[in-house]
Amino acid sequence: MIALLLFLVPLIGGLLTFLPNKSGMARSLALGSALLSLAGVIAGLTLFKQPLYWEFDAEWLQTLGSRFSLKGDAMGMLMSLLTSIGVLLAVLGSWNNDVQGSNRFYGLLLWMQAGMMVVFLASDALLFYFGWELALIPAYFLCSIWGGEKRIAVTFKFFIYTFVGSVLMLIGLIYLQSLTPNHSFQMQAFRNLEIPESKQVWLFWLFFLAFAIKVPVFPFHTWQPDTYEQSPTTVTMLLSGVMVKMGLVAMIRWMLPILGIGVFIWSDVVICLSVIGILYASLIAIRQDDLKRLIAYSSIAHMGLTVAALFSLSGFSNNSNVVLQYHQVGFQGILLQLFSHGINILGMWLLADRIERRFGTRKLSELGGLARTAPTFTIFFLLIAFANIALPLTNAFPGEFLQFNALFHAQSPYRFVFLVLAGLGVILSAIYTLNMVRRIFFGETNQATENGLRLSTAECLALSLVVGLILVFGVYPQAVLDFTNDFSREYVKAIDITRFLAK
Amino acid sequence: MFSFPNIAYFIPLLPLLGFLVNGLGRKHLSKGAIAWIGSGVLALAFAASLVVFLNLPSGGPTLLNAFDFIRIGELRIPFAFQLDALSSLFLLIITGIGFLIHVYSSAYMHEESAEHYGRYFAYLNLFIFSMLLLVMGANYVIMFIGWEGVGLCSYLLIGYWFRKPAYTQAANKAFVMNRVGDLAFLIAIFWLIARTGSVNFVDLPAALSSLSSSDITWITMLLFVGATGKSAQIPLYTWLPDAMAGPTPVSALIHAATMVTAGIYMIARSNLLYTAAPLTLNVIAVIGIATALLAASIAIRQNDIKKVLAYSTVSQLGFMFLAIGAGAYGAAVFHVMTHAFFKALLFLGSGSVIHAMSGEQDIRRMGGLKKVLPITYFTFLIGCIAIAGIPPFSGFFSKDAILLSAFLKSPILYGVALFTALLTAFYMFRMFFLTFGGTFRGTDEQKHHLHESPLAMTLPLMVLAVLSVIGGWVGIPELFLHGGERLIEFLSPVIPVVEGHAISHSTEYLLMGLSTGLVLSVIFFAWTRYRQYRSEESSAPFARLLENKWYVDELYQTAIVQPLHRFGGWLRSFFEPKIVDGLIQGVGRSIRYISQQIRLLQSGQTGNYALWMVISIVVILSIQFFVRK
Amino acid sequence: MNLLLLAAFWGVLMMFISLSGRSHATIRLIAQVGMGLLFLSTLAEMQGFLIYDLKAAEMFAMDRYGLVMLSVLSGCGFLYFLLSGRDMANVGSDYSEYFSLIFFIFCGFVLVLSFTSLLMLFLGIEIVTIPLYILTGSDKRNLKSNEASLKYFLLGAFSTGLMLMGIALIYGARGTFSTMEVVGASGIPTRLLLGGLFLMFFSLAFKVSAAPFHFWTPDVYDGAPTVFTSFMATLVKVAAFAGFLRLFDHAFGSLKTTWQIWAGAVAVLTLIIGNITAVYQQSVKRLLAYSSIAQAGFMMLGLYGLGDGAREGMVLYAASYSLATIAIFSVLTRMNDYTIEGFNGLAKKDPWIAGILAVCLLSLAGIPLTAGFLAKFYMLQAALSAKYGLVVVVIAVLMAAVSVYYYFRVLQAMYFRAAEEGAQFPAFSTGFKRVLTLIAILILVLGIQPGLLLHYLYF
Amino acid sequence: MNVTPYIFWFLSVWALFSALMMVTSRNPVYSVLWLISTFFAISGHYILLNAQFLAVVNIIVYAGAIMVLFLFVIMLMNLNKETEPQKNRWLKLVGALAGGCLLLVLVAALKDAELKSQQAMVGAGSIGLIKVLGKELFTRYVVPFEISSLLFLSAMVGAAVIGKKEITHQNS
Amino acid sequence: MPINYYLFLSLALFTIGMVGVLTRRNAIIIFMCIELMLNAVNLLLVAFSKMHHLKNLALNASVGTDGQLFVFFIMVVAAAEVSVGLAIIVMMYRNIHSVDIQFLNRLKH
Repeated sequence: MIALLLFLVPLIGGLLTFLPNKSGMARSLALGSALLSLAGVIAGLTLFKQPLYWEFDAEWLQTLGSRFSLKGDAMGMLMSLLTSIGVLLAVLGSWNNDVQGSNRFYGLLLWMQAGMMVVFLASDALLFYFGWELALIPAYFLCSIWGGEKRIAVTFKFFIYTFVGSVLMLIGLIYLQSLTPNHSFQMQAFRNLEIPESKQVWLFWLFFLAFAIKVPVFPFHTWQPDTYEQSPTTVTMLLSGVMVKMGLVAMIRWMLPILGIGVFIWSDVVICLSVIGILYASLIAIRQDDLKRLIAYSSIAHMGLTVAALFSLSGFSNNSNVVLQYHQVGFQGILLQLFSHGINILGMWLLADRIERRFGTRKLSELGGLARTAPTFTIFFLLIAFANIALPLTNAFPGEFLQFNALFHAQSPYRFVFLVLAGLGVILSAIYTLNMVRRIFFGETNQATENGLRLSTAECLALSLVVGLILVFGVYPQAVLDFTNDFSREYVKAIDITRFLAK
Repeated sequence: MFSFPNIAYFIPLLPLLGFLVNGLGRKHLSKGAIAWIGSGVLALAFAASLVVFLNLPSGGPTLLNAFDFIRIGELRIPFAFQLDALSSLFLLIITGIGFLIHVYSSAYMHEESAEHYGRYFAYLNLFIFSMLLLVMGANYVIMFIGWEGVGLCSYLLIGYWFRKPAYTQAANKAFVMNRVGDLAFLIAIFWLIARTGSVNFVDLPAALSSLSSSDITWITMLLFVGATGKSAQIPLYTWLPDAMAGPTPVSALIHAATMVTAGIYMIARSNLLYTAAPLTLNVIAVIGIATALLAASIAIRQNDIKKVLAYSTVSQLGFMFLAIGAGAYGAAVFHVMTHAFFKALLFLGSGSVIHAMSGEQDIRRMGGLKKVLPITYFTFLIGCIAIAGIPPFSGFFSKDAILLSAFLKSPILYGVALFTALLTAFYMFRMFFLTFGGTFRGTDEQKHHLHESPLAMTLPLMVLAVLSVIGGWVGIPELFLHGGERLIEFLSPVIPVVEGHAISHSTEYLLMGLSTGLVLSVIFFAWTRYRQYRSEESSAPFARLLENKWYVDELYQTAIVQPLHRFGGWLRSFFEPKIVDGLIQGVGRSIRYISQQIRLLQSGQTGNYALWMVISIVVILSIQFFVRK
Repeated sequence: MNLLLLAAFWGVLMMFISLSGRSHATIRLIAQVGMGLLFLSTLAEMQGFLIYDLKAAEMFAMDRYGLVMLSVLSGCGFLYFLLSGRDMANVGSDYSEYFSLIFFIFCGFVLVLSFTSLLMLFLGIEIVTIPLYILTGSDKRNLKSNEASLKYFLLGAFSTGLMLMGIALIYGARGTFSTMEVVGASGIPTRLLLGGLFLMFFSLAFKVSAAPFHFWTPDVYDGAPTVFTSFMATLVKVAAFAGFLRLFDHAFGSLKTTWQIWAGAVAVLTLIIGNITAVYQQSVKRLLAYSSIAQAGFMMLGLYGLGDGAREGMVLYAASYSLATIAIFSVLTRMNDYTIEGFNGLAKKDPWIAGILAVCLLSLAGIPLTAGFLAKFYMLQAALSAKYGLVVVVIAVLMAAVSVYYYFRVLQAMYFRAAEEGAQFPAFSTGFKRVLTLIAILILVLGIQPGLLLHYLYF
Repeated sequence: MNVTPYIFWFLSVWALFSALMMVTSRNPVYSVLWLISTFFAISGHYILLNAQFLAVVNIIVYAGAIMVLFLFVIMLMNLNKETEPQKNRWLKLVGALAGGCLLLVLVAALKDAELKSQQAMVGAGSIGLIKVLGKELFTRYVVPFEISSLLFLSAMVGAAVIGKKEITHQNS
Repeated sequence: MPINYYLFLSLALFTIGMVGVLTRRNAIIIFMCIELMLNAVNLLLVAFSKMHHLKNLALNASVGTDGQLFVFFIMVVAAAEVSVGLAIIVMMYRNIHSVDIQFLNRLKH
């Protein structure tokens, strides 16, 4: 029931938000909906934790073999928590933004949430695909209507790019469905498939391209900085905080357990791409003058690490518990990082948005000295920036730590090279993040930054929430790890391809 | 709760509390309150450390398990503290000297506004907290948390005066260079996890058996690279001199009590591994002595009082690594301790000088301060003697232990080390005479303002001076006093004592006498040369080389930083838009182009349309009937 | 069969009404009522009610599939009359004759959907196309309309010739015109039969505007009066496809291995040419013409992967494509400026209309939650199971992505661009909006629960 | 001695020659005349095949009514001169070539078909007679016959729509 | 007569008509060529009908009538088509005073 509610609340909330024409009203409705779904998730995480509450199954598109089935496993729950927090932050962050046509704005925002919820919770492939697109369309409209100067071309690139990926995935889904004995789109049916290697080799790419574009993995990333730059920051928050996680969740759920052999065959290539992506994005970030682009590239780098870690889980354990154990360690890190990076980047965008709206510029070269004139803001920024470079005791550290661990255990002859190169990303991330901090906050003030900037209550609230989460999960990541422990243990068994090799 | 071992929890928590109170309340608290809170928590922490020190059981370590930081299946990384001889000793040094520096700072930073004053103390407390975590951590991960934490705090403090771009640059540099080392440290941790499944120090002895020798070599090498970052060794030392950008007490903190000693501490902690990796030890010894020599040579021609001290720190750290490389971990830790005393003293003394000189740091513009700053002068002299290594000052004993171990390892090492020690004496006294001797060379205005520092600053100086004198007496060589090496003995649960001197007493006397005599003559030489200030505008290429620090910074700049920078720029402005995105855009553009061409087929001519149809029919039919089988 | 009789009757009725000199409103009303009756009569036939039982099983026989298709056609026709009935008056003075012709065309639809003899297929197609030549040229003063009409006529007659030659060859091979017997159980095709089959294939490919027999389409659709383009591009094309499918399913089904690959090739070529050429178009009308080629490519996939799934998909495709295209054309008809720029800022001016158009465009582009997606989905699913299906399907989806490009250009114009100075938008009446809204709702409902339509195929 | 083959060959050559002339004649009127001539040849074939009904209908409907209509239109438009300018030579060549290829392909494909030994009944058989066909037409084929009336109706309406002069002022 | 002769004759006529369509510019002549194509088909159908008649005479005396009736329907349709087609051509002529299809080029690309 919870799962269904999490989909329905934003959907209906979005519909209701569309109706009133007064901006305040829409805003409040959106906040209400966001709070309600957050409350729903929290209730689901605490009071109604049993799977029973997180499952929903109904007839739908029987002739196609698809059902409306939602199932919240630990990852799904975690991601729905992130989604709810993300939307709440987005609403809070834009509380004073005075959006034109705010009823449409918030309506689309909530629909996007509904789509993402479906993606995170669906256990039916076709439903998953629907969610995938349902999240995309509102995002497209949001970016194109309320975005920056070059929004039309840029978001169009974004849309077409992701669309191409997703239709390829659709082919893959249909193909898999045709292989299942009773023509079903159910996840379990997919997982039970035993697809010969010769098919996995190419099926892999149908899925991987879709997800790689979403994440994005180098060299499929070029839509991202442009889109993040041009979108209204509220939307960018959701795009980068939650939506890119869709790609990873999809890889975790719809690729590794199903196309294990294909993944294994190509894992070196993917890890290689990811590692290149880390370095590439970091180097570009170092030379960025635009705050939003910088954050965008930093996000590419971070996600690159997660993808690399994920693909290094692929392989055969020969049923050795030690190997499975290492895989579980890595996978836990990935789950943790999915959540943590979401939170951090949400905070990052809140701050970037504030700067842009206050000073009308995103250029680092036009800022400076804010540490003196806006100390509170600076503290928030520093904290989140440190989380961005995965400083210990921030939430990103344990995640990255475990991810590197996964990379170290990859079944690849090049793993050490991968590890070191990916590790360079850690250094580079420090360079560009601190560079950004230095250029915005340190040095002398100029005319623009002379008067500082004040945070409103809503913003303080939102930022405090982010910082609180950063610190809590930085000091006690075990809370998340405990939560996902059983799930991840089962999962690494499911993606182990030993059983195929035996045949 | 307040008894051993639980009281140990308070040691890190108190500075953390101070950080939170001062950080959050900085706008609402008075400066006095801030200073009291900041120093007070340290005093309490010191007291707690003392309790811990005194109650330490003689056997194995005491473990305090707070909670599980990361636990996945068999992998357990608890958030745990380990109390044993090594950590308790460091706790004392850190909290003790930290306290003194806090007290000193309360006066030194008095001109800051309350808000920044609060910020400053908050940072200091956080710094101490991180260092305590590093030292108390019961496994490599917790140690790493503190390890990165001190990096962070040094970043914050070096960039404390954030309005000066150069300072914030220096802060960035410090952080980034540290990160390079941190990466190696991290990889070492992964390696350990991969091979042994544990990162706890207590599991190390057991783990040794499951590690192959190449594993051990790799892990120790990587850990050492980590240490070079934190402890400013070749090739990652250049951040430390730049770190002088921070307020002087901060320099004292970094150089004496915290941060730079972390590398030594970490290796001492892992001594079991290192002993099993002779190759690494050799590398460490070579790097250590090379760093010591390099830094000392640079220090000779530096004119900034803090820069001289900074290079001297690098050089002294080199000594410590030399000791480690020679397998004398105890000597290294000993030197950490004595060095903490006299280097803190020297830095705080230099702070006092700078304070008096209204921020002037160039020793060429000083001189004759002996009369105006008597306390500072006197304590500074003690510090210089201690660092030069004249008995019975503390530096003598620790340095002697190191030289001895170097001699045991290889006479060449000893020779170079001795030469470096002489250089040390030379540049220290050069600075000393230039600063305090001769006549005043500053501006009139500066002269007008000259004054001795307040008690809050001089008191720590005096305390440290006393420590600099007597601090070495815990490690009096066997030669002079049987059972005099109390420190080594104390550390023996952690650092097993290697039995048996392979050196005769006469040789040992000879070496000691040689070094002491040479040092004294070098000091005399320095006195003759710098009693009166002489301009040193030497154009000798070698002198210029030293003055410019062997151009290492420039080398890094042109060999690493610039190329990366340029490469990043090229990626950003050419590769990304033109190649990567260009390909994507190219697809779109070519579709548009094809579209533009293909629509010309639609000529509007009915005859053409029919022709196309007929041709298609012919093609399809002929393929169907004559080609397809 | 109800529809055949009713449509014939109504066609004649409309013919005579013009003589009585009734007002446009009356004529329109009668036509709309007639079309509504056609729709209802089809529904009634599905329940087993027949006005008159035409016993001619060897000529034609209505089956469940044909009925569902016919109800989709007449339903869409009804909506089409509601939306665009008024606009026909702007074409020329023969208002009721236009309706009359359309009713006659519906008679042709019945034949095309129910033939069991090649003769009836031929007659059906001719009854559909001959009035279309007229409708295309009905804007007599407009040279473009003339030109389109003549081109259409010449090429159409040419393709009829091909079809007849095909029928003749088949007859030569088998001695019968009955679809049930032309192939028979033997399975091994003779060359004569194959030759006939291919010639019919070409000619039907022409009718559905599949490449490389599509050349007439853009010109004719562009030149014809927009109201009639709407009709031609939707219902006529869909009916032609249904006939195509019916012929190749019933008559040549057992030779599938032979023609399937060519269906696939033609589908791919159609998709590529239709989509890619559309990219460069500036006029929405011409763009829609190319888009209809592109959509035909997708429908060809149904032929390529012929099977139960493809049949269902064809019904859904018929509904989704017709609904969306009719809606867009109905708005386009009233626009002053047919270029894409003409739509700039429509969302500001008339958000309701823009929203509905957006739904339609999204459906055409095949975005999930709209009927267009599921329709494409069925087609892809069907095609994937065929030989070389994967290659075909990959090309198809890539082209679908290209189609997003041009559909979204219109969307962008409406939503993200500001109207030019002095741009005038027509006023849309409430009734018009209501019908459009109904269409949008239908598209969405079919996109979420296609079973509502498809279960008629089986019950 | 059977004359049928000679008649067949004669009619065939006649038909082909007239058809070629029809296609190549510059003057539309000649074209019409040549076409009529072709129709006669084809009617001859019908008679040869004992399909008298079709032969008659062909003469009456085609050669008689339809071709006269063509001729009428051509005369009406005053096209009875060699007005047609040369089409692009290349296009002509390609057109002819394409047509030739098609013929080649079809003939090559079908020549070895199963028809090799089949004969068409010539000069005999009753199915071509009006009596037989008429009976069939009004029994089995009555529905299509009725339906073709719809075709005529729509053609009629269509011709009216197209042919009727627009009431409003004409302008291009 | 061997049916192949009829087949080839019809195909030849058919192709001649087709070549005419491809090469001529005069709409009326193109239309006539199409009529020629239809006639070729008619001839073929009749020939086939007689062939089937001959083959199956023993089984059913009325075999082959289908083909001839089909020809009849083709003629019917052709007549309707001609009426419409000529109307269109005339309309065209009224507007541009030409029946040259090469001038039909307002619609392109």
